Amino acid sequence: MLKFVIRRILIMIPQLLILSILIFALAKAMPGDALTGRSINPKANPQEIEKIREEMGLNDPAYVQYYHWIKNVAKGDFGVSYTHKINVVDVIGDRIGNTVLLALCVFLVTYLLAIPLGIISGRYSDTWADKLITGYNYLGFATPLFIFGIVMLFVFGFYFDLFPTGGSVDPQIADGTFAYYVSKLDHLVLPTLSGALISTVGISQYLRSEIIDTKVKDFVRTARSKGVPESKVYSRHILRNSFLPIAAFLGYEITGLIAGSVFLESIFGYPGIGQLFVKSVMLRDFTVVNALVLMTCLATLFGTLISDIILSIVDPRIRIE
Amino acid sequence: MSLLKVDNLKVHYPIRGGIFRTVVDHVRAVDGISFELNEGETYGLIGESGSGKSTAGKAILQLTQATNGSIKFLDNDLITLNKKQMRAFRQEIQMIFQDPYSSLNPKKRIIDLVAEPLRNYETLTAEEERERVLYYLDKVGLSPESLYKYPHEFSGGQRQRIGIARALTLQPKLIVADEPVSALDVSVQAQVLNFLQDLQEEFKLTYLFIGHDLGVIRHLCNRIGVMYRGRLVEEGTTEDILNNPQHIYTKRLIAAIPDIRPEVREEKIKERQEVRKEYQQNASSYFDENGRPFDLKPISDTHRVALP
Amino acid sequence: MELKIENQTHITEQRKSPSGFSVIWAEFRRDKLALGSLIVLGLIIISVYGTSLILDQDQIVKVDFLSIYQPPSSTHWLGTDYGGRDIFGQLIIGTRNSFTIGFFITIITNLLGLALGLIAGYFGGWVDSVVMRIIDFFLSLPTLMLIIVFVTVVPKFSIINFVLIMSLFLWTGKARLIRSKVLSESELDYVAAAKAIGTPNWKIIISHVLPNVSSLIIVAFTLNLAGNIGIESGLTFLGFGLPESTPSLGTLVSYATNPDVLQNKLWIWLPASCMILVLMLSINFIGEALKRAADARQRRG
Amino acid sequence: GGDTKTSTTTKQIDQAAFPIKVSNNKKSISGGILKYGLVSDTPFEGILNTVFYEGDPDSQVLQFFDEALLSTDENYIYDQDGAATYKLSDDKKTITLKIRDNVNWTNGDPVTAEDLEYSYLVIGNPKYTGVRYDSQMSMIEGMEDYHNGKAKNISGVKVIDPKTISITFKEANPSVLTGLWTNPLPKKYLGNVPIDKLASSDQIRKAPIGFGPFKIKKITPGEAVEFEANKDYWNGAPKLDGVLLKVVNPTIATSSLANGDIDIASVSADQYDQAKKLKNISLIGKTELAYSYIGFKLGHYDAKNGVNVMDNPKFQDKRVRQAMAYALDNKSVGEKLYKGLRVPATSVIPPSFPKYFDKALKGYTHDPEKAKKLLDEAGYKDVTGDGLREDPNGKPFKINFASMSGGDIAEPLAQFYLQSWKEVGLDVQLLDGRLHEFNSFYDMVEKDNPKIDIFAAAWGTGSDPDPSGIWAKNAPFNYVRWVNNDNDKLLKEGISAKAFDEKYRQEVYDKWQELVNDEVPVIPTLFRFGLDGVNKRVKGYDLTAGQGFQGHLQDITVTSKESEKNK
Amino acid sequence: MSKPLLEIEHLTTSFRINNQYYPAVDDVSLTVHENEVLAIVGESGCGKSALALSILGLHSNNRTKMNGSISYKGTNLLTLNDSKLNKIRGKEIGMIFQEPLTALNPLMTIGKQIEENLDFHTDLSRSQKKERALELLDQVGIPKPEVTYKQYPHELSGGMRQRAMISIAIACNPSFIIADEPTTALDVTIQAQILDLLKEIQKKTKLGIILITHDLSVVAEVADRVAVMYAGQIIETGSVEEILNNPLHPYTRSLLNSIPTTHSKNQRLHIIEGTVPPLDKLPRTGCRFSHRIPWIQNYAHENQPILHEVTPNHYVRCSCYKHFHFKNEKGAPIINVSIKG
Ligand SMILES: Nc1ncnc2c1ncn2[C@@H]1O[C@H](COP(=O)(O)OP(=O)(O)OP(=O)(O)O)[C@@H](O)[C@H]1O
Ligand SMILES: Nc1ncnc2c1ncn2[C@@H]1O[C@H](COP(=O)(O)OP(=O)(O)OP(=O)(O)O)[C@@H](O)[C@H]1O
Ligand SMILES: [Mg+2]
Ligand SMILES: [Mg+2]
Repeated sequence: MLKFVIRRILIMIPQLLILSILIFALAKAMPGDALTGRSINPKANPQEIEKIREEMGLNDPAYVQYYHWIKNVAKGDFGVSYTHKINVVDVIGDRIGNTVLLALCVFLVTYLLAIPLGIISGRYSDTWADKLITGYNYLGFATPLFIFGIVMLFVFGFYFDLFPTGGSVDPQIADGTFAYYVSKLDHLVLPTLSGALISTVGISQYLRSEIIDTKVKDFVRTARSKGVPESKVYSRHILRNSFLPIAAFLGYEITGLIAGSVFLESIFGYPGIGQLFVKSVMLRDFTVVNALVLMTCLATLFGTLISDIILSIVDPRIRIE
Repeated sequence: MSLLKVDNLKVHYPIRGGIFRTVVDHVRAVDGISFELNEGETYGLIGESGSGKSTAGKAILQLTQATNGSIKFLDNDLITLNKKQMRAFRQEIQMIFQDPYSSLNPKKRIIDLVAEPLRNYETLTAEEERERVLYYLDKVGLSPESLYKYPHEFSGGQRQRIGIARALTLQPKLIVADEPVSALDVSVQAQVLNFLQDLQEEFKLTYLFIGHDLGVIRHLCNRIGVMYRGRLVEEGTTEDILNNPQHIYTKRLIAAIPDIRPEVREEKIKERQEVRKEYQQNASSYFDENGRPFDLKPISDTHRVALP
Repeated sequence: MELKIENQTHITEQRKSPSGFSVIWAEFRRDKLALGSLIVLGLIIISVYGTSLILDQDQIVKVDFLSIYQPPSSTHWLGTDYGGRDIFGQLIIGTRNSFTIGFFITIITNLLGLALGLIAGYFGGWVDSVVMRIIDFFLSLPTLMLIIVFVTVVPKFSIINFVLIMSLFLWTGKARLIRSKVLSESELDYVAAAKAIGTPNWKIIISHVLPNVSSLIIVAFTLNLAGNIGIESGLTFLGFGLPESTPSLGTLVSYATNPDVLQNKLWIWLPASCMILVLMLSINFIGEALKRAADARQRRG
Repeated sequence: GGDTKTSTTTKQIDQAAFPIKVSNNKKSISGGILKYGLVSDTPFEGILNTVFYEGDPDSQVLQFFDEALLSTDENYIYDQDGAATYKLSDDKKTITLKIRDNVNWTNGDPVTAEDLEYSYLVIGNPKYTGVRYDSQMSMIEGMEDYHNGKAKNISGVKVIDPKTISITFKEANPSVLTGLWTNPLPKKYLGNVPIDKLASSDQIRKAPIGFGPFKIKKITPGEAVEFEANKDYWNGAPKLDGVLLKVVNPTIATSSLANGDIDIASVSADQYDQAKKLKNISLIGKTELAYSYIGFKLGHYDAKNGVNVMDNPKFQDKRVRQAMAYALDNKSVGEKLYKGLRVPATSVIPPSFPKYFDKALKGYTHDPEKAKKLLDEAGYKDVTGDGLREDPNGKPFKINFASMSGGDIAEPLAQFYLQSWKEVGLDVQLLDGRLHEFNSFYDMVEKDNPKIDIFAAAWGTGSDPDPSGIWAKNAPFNYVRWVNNDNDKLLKEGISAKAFDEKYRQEVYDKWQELVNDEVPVIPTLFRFGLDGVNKRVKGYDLTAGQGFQGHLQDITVTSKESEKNK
Repeated sequence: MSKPLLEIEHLTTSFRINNQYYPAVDDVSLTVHENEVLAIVGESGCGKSALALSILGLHSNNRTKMNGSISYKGTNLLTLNDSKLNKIRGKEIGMIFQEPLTALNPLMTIGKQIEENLDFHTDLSRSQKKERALELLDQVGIPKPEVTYKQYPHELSGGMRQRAMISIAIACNPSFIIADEPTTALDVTIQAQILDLLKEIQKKTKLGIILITHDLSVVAEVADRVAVMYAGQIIETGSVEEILNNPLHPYTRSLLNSIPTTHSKNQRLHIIEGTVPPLDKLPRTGCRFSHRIPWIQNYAHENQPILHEVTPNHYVRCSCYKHFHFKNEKGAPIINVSIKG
């Protein structure tokens, strides 16, 4: 197992390296740099800006810049954000907590919803309940997340005034108090629900078809021939086997969650790394962009690793040496 | 005259592992077998599942890469031939596959399936092609209407006959038949076996017949080789093997064959128990310290056994 | 007891399980929803592509200050947007553009996935390893982020570029799917049989393996197509979408980000949203029917 | 134009549409918390220091707890009402500031002359990477030596006593009264942080101090800042208990105003329709220090010699430029597209400089006939009969137009311009068929990308009326690369010692504005209103005096405990 | 002969194909006694599995219709609801399937799968259950029960899996076992072991067994009585000696004759022409085998063939057997070919 993990981690290195080159090249290919926009102040001195550029190494050949960058990244130093003037790690650190929290909530609620829905519509396929759920799934497929989010925001945030409409916490509440955490949760409700209600769709639909497939497998018939009651046939045989492919894909969920938070954070004014990313692209804050892309990629890779480990635990056919 | 001479043939499949997916070990699917096929005879290869029968057959057709050894067909070593030279021999050796359902492409019509080898090797007009295909279809007893049908419109036996027709179009000398009847019902199996015999006569074919049903092998073959874990443990004429099995594995195999006569039931069970006892007592003397069967040693002109 | 098979005519009462189009057609006849969807989709596509030939895109995206935010009327069937531009025209052209985008993304990703999936699955071994590594690599990428970065990098943001960028990241799933199917197909004896009769590899891939994965491809294609319609809407929302001079369903839907439009000017975003919904649903239903037709077990009894 | 007339014009423009201050006759309650909405789709960066911040969101946070030592009058000229008073030497080269005695940092330390000196030392330091080291900075005596590491101190910045400091310039320049740097840094508080670490230090990011009417109580990074009253504020304790600043997404700003989540927020044009229906807020507005324009690329910037070279033949004929200006209907754009939140620009000095804005200029009003006539005269005629004009040589005359994306209105606006030019027979195309995102746009414009023929952009002028930074022959920001002797002469005169005479300066700038108007190197298109939605419980919010809250923040009150809701 | 355990009467099981029901098991009546092995043989697709699954009601309800009666120890299984059937499934009647790999849950250890049977039919404690499972594994001849107990199906060889399958089926000491082609997927050597094992268990516990197979030699080895199925019907039934030594129905005779034997060497085998038609194409009147023996005149077949008792307990359907003969290459009849060559 340990050997497997080490091997997988070793494989990640070239992956990340390739990605780092790619993302670095892309960042360089973007028109303008972090200093382009400064010229908007007519009094700013262009020679000075040029000097800063020189000093920041923005005029070095790309490979030199890359070398410096990757050398530092290897040490865990992603450089200094051009716009925030502090270490990228700190910029991200300020926000990642929020995003992780949001992603976690979306993730949890998604599965809490998707699994029962999937089970119901898979087990009772072609009944009205299944049709209802499938209908919801179709609608969910067709509804863009951002539209749904906005509608949720206006209906529950503004019209009914039930939930806060922006931010991650009520700023007037002191950190660490009970009310503070309640407020954090309160702020999470709308974005979480919006995200989860949409992302539930794919999983429950997938689970449904897995269950329908597993239902007719031979070993299910064996279980029935043993006199196992129907409910146990499901809980012991069908469901466990149907969850496998979902577990296998758990690791890749991270990419989806990040993409989801980009939208959710923009809609609900929730300060996290999704929003940070969009802004950093717009402001050409390469250090932040690069770091975020690398980080999410790393997170996905670890996600898949964990997912594989989980899978190897649940599925005895997969052996990790 | 020997048509095919297989000498010390080995096929090892690599098992990959480690960080860089390097080869850590091999599956010794075929681990050094030697036998000869004479023109016009039927040679049976039997053995339990996984003993390397199919792999040996595929290696002879160069469908899988042999690791070692030589396969001499009319004195040409097939293993050393390059792709182009091999092309000529492809026509000479053909194969019939086990599963009549998966060995015919379900999306192709019979005419295309049967004409495919012709198209690969010759340029014929559509008319000539049709004639040739019809000729062979007739040989295997299929009606001309079959031409434009799809495989799923045929029964297993008919499909197997289509597969045979396809192999015949290239007028091969040797046909490797890999369990051609084991997926068929007895009723259908009989059809195919009859055909194989008819065609052998008509086209002077030599068969390498792979199977695990001794009844079928016995019915068809002149000589039999018994495989076990990638190696031959016994080889001889059908009589040698059936009436005078020497290797413990062969004995077990023969004892295991159910008899159609209900009255001999008790005898069979006793026989099996005896063989089992013998096996338990001195199986190890039939294998070397690695559990690998010994090399074949002749015990008569026709009969060779893997004894120490 | 020499027995000779005589003419076989009396036994040719064969198992005639229907194939190809007849199965699909039978499935559609059985599934009224799918048939309806097919008709609806056909009508939409014909009318959208037909009408858009007549419509003048320049005229539609022409800014008209005299008719800003007009509700639906006889001159503007679906009203106008904040630039005084006709929503109906934009809807037609937008549907055309979005459908075209979705269609081409689907085509490209499927072709790419097909080519790589065929090669990897058929040859196996190190070829397969390499392709799978590449696929794994792409799967672990933060796709949305990279797409955004790409969009800002391309000098000219046109439909073609957009299609190419999206395709770059979306082919992997298809390649995986097709590879695994090809892998199992290649293990079937008919491939070995074709090799044995001397058919070259490329020919086996094209004429043997490909037709047998075609039903999977068709199903994947339709279901992807449904997902790829309106794929640009999210980017438009984030501010990385197609320019407004290239109307798309995404652009129209994105207008709803303005709360005023969302609440009070339904005519701007609702038709486009419905269009996305209808297109996706009907394509989905068609895809599901095709899937059932391809997979005997799911066929409705 | 004269000063009196000018100011009335300004008032007309301002007040034609919106009041400049809130009127609230209700009785104030004591204390209360004002909820300020920072309208931005991205969180503020949190560089809460005048020397280091770059983004507008940060400056909005800063205004509550920090300020400059000198305050300005409505013309953005320094007056004597701020935390310090000043005196200009007779040769106008030296300005001496005296900080009032009761001006203290919120941590209790007094604001001293050394604090101001320190901010100069930081800005001039070679390690400083911010944007405050500008041309005016380098005009301070000894600054360049210090900046190049040749001197340890700036000879022109002298601390006379703990509360008095003088700054001497190499030449007399009236800009000293509008653009002098007067934001001190709390030296004692920051003193031991190395300069290159300042921007990321906790003293600036987590616990910044100022000497404004409020002080920071709590920062929720990126989303909110809570302020409490600074009872020791030199100009009197503020009447509010505190201010809560919240980042509000632009798409929901109006809705947040409506349900009383925030009391004050800026309102953009696309939200205006909604905002004006709200009964719980009043809208107040003021023209901003900015104008939009369409520029003609007339040449390129010769970086080696540091001069602009006007060498692009395409628009050398000023009749073409004029014609293109006449073709545009900016009035409709302002009224329809911007709902009246923008008005046609007549000059390149915005009316927010009442003194220097030349109200006599009419600018180019919509007149397609005249445009056609001018083009005909210039020889640009449609010889092929396709409705589009060819150049005098009969070759197709294609113009590439670069425009920036951003905001809802950018796209139809660009389309409208194209349409308008097409109406007079000019074939103008959007560069690359799309709008360009901010960075790419400026990247191309700065580098004189030859694909660009004309471009639409905007200038924020800052509070210094001197236009040299954008217009001088050697100015890299002279994006249109317009070179003109009269122009250079007038610009020089505008900042000469003589120009300390206001009258004289006004005349110079009037002449200059007329010159630009006649030559049309750029077509000024729109002046803009900054519009704020203010909850009806807020009393005393006023945009007249200076910028933002400056000068009256401590006097703002609320008249009810809770914000009014739109019900 | 001892008392009947299972009596199937006029069982018809129909499947829905294109919204119409077609019987796959057509009016089948069978009796199995204690300590008896009844073999059901027939070509692929003749309805053997359909019959087996009908007994325990394992067909999916919404696509299947069943008529007739299946009385097990006096209760009609067809009238029971699922929860009552569950009391019988596994406890009273065990079932063994053909493909042991797919018939075992890949994610459960062998031990757990055996214990599952005990879970629902006994109140043994955990350790007792384990003990019982180990005992069962030992009983079916698994060399290291403790190891196998913890293994997963994919870790076992085909023979081992089938043994595990059997130990599941006999876990609760059922009095009846249905084995649906238990050895078809196995090598001959393994097949022999499994058959011996079944026989052995039966001897010990006096089980009634229905053994489904298409291999007549297997029948010869283990069965007491034989029922030959064709196209959903039983066309011949009798003791194993009767059926194998004195087959009457043309189908049975053809079947026996197509088996290659030592004596058939270099001879031609008999072949049965044509195939069993699919369910929805099956003619439901007359002798269903008639189209595969076209040289037997029509008059020879009954219109509604019934089972005739020819000798005691030897039944054969349709009187065409009286006229059946093999034919030579000229189509001329050969009467009464000896069966064992
Ligand atoms: N492509 C392959 N890669 C790795 N191992 C293989 C491959 N093909 C076969 N083997 C292994 O080689 C051994 C011999 O297989 P082969 O198919 O020749 O057996 P067989 O005697 O034909 O068995 P059966 O009777 O089941 O057909 C088996 O252990 C099998 O798992
Ligand atoms: N669930 C079902 N739905 C529809 N038809 C079915 C179903 N199960 C079986 N059949 C059909 O019923 C007939 C009998 O099938 P059955 O599985 O009983 O055959 P079998 O004798 O067991 O054959 P094999 O030897 O191949 O197992 C076949 O024609 C089969 O196609
Ligand atoms: Mg094989
Ligand atoms: Mg069966």
